[in-house]
Amino acid sequence: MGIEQIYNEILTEHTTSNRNKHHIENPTHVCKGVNPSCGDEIELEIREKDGNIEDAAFTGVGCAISQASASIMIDLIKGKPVEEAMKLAKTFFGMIKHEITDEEQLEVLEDAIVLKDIGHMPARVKCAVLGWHTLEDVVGKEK
Amino acid sequence: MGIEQIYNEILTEHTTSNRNKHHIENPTHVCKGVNPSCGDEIELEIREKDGNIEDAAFTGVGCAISQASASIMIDLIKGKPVEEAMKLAKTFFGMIKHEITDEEQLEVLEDAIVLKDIGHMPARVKCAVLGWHTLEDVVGKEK
Amino acid sequence: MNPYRNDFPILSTKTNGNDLVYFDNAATTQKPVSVIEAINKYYQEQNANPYRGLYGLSVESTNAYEEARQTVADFIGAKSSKEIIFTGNATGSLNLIANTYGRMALKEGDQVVAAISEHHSNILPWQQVTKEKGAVLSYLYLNASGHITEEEIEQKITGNTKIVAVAQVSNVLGTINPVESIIKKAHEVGAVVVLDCAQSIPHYQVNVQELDADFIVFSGHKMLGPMGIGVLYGKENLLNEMPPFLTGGEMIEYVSEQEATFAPLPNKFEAGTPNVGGAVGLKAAINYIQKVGYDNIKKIEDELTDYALTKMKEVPHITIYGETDITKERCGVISFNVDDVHPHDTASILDADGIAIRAGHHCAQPLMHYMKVAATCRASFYFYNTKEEIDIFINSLKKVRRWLGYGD
Amino acid sequence: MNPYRNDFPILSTKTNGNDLVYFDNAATTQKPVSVIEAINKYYQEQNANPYRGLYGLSVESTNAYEEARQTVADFIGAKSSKEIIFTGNATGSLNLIANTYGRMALKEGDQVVAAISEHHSNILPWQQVTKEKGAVLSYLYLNASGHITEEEIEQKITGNTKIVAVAQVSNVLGTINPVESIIKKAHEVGAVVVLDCAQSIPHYQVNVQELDADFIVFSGHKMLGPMGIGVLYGKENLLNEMPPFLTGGEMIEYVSEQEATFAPLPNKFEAGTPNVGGAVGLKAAINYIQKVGYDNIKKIEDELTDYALTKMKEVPHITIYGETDITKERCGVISFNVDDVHPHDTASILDADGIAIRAGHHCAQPLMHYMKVAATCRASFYFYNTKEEIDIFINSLKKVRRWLGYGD
Ligand SMILES: Cc1ncc(COP(=O)(O)O)c(C=O)c1O
Ligand SMILES: Cc1ncc(COP(=O)(O)O)c(C=O)c1O
Repeated sequence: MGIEQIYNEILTEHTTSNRNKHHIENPTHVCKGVNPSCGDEIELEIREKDGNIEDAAFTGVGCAISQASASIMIDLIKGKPVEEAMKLAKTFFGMIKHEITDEEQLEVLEDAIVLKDIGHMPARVKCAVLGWHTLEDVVGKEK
Repeated sequence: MGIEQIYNEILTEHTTSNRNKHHIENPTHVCKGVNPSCGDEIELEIREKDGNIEDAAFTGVGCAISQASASIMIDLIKGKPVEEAMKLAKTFFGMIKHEITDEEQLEVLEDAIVLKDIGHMPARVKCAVLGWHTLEDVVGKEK
Repeated sequence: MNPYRNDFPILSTKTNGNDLVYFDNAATTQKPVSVIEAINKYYQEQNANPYRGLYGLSVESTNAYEEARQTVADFIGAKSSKEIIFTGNATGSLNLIANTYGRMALKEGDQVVAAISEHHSNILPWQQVTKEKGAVLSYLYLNASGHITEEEIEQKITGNTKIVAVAQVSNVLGTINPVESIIKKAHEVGAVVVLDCAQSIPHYQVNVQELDADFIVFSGHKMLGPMGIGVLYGKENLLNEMPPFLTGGEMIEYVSEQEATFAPLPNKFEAGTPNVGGAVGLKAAINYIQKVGYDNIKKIEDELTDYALTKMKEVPHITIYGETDITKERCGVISFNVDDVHPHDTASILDADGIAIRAGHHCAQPLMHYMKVAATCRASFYFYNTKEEIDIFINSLKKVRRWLGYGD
Repeated sequence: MNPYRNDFPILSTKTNGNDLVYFDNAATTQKPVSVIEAINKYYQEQNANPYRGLYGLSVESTNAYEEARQTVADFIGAKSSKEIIFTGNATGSLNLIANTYGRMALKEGDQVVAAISEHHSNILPWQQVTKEKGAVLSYLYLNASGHITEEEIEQKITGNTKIVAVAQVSNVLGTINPVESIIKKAHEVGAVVVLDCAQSIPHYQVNVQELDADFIVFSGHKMLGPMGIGVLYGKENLLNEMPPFLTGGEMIEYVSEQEATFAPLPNKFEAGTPNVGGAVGLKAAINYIQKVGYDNIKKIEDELTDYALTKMKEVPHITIYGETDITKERCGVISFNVDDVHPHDTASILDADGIAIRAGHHCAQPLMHYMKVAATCRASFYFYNTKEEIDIFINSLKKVRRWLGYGD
């Protein structure tokens, strides 16, 4: 899958609709992720309750890939236990690094699978993982 | 003329005999010339009277070429007017740089002509000119 | 067909299945066969440590190195090859000046003046040394079209100014700075001028004596030469006054356990085994540039740039930064953005079509802040580029917004 | 016939009408075809400015550069490629350490300890920084056979010692220094060790973790690689603590008009466009060394050195400096003099026969003073040398005194 597919409907839908790009009420966690070489900046807000991610959204500026990846991630993790979100992050990194290639294993990533081939554009990998790394920073550190 | 000729009788005679390697009485000029990259060091002593070089000699350490060149130079300049010694130095530099190639013009250099081809050993040029440069420093500066 | 392309093997390669269109010449240029072969030949026939050996090969290596130095000296009109110091790149040259001349000349309250459009390499060394010395680093700002005005020069270069560090050509906007005025004013107030020629010398004749520049710097790799070799030119009297920077082999005269004395110019500033292969490559690069000729280079590049600017203006939703008129002190470096599209996306989409442009802050974050943009795309040309390549570029540019889901 | 010679084109050239006998390997080594071709290939197929571009070619260039860094890391057993900083040469690496770690760690009265046999590049930077900081530079002296004894180590490395800077192999005497003892003692007193591997790594496996060295430095050109590329290894925690040295492009994170933050390792220490071509060449050189194998290299060189030492002892009027027994911590670097003959004359006379040796102070004037000689001749071997070459050398040596008019 080449870049044309990566910049496909899902990406453009996520970047132009801005569905998950806003502030949330009473966030319990806020964390900024930056990509100094690009100028990509994401601020992730999460409201956690009893180990579940009740609400999540992001603000910030960046390229389509970092923005879409963050937006897709939020669709995925909202309503899920923190633990499961962490597992998804691991799977996502595994997919990007081409360490996990088994389609069934990747199924949990749903829309995020579209970013599978970003590994062929090494310069853009940092953009694709920015949101997920910020997620790890925001909730993963506590354990 | 190759290196075998340069290291010929004249050179070896001048370096092994040490004819001009000593101190002189009542020198009017003393000057040290050094060649930092080689460690060659020459101290030239000259007694000048009424514009003539009455006596000259050198002390110091160095390679055969710097020592022989200095010794040959002293043979040449002793008893000559300072002005003529300066002219000889110019001719010597001209010969080394291959700017003066006319044999007749070079005749005045007598034994020093043996150093004509030192230009083919650029690394050794500094050795050959050390004595002559010191001469320029010692008496040339005054004018 | 451009007659020079055949000399550059890489220009015939493919990238992502398409012919390579290399428009990142401000970052580094490609190398002609003659440069690559000069390096080859050096290593196959002349390689030795220069200066140190008395044997034939070392003499050859010394000669090769010193001939390269003389070639550079002649190329920029230096009085003597002693004024040419080889470094690793322009950044190395600028650090050398800041750490030696800068440290020596600056006192508390003194001023270093740079243009806001400087490359980080001409900013950070001055930030460091001004901070260390309690001096002030201040900036020449640009007008709306990216130029430094005469008023700005008059106002900013003052009696406190000791050093003016400025690029002849901006690597972001392609603007040609009024260095004659800057040098004149700087000399009036007794300041020295450090001219960053990294972006100018690949395209324009630089004559240090005509300019009366005190120091100039540039990189071999941006002018057809290999990486790992840069140049610092300094006026002989200034270089003589300066303490050495890096110390070690080759740059000494006498060394005892506690003290050392230093070699005369240029060796004083070249510590350790020099990059002879790199210098030989740079010499071949200069020869190539001279063969093509600066007049010719300018003619080709101005035509390309004018064509590109005209075509880009016809594409909707494109913003070009700085001067857009080729006749007004600008050259073949074009910074732009596609509306609503992050420059990284633009670069990736163009890359899919084989087009190499840069996107980012171009090592000029202060300029980005000043222009209030996060990043830009940059296309930069060299004489081996063609109008056909610009057509491919324009076609690809037109697709960018559609790929990202915008209607037009 | 030595099977490697065919890989080195220069070894089949003539000098002064004779076959070249290259015995100046301690100054720089010759390059195999594979190294020259790797550089070629880089410039013909992958050249771009690394890191900066998002397009294919820049990614390739970045990969080529980072693969070279990983190759170096694996080669010396570093924990991570982040610990590998590319510089211009060993001298550049040593200056980096002295100017960053040295300036940071040294206070008045602190001590830097070096061996008296150090190369100027491992002396001058320490002279500068100790002077600046009011610290003391002191020396480990050698015994009669050129070795550093355990007593000397015990005595000189003390509670005040903050940095020990020492070569693993002396470039003058070929002595292998007892670096394990030195490192152990240094760490006992809390000092860090800077190991100069310029002369060791071409011949011996260096494993930074086994040695527990804090910093090591070496030059590409002395180990079959191109000029213009050097290496600094540092333990990650030390490199992280250190301020940057050269500043400019590539080594930053954020830059404002007055402030800057720096990139993480390794980029923090690599300002400006790096020498990717040089790094690629160094990688090819490492691959070549690994193909030949260190065991094999040592076997060949020990045989050559033993043969040379034995033959030289048979020639009258020759003084060999330092250890003359190959089994006693020495390698293929032989310093000697012909009685009553200045080393420059010896070198010139050998050069006439096509033999390249060095004569002079070998960038080790303090050692020369210590040994009370003005200069020496030095022959240094690499695995591509042969016994036949040593025979030619010995025959030429025998002529030296006669050429200068001595009876024998
Ligand atoms: C022991 C030692 N250290 C350092 C150096 C300096 O190496 P370079 O000149 O490549 O910087 C050398 C070589 O000249 C050396 O032999
Ligand atoms: C104007 C300007 N100055 C300095 C530099 C630094 O050059 P280098 O990275 O070769 O040191 C560059 C290029 O990146 C530049 O464009």
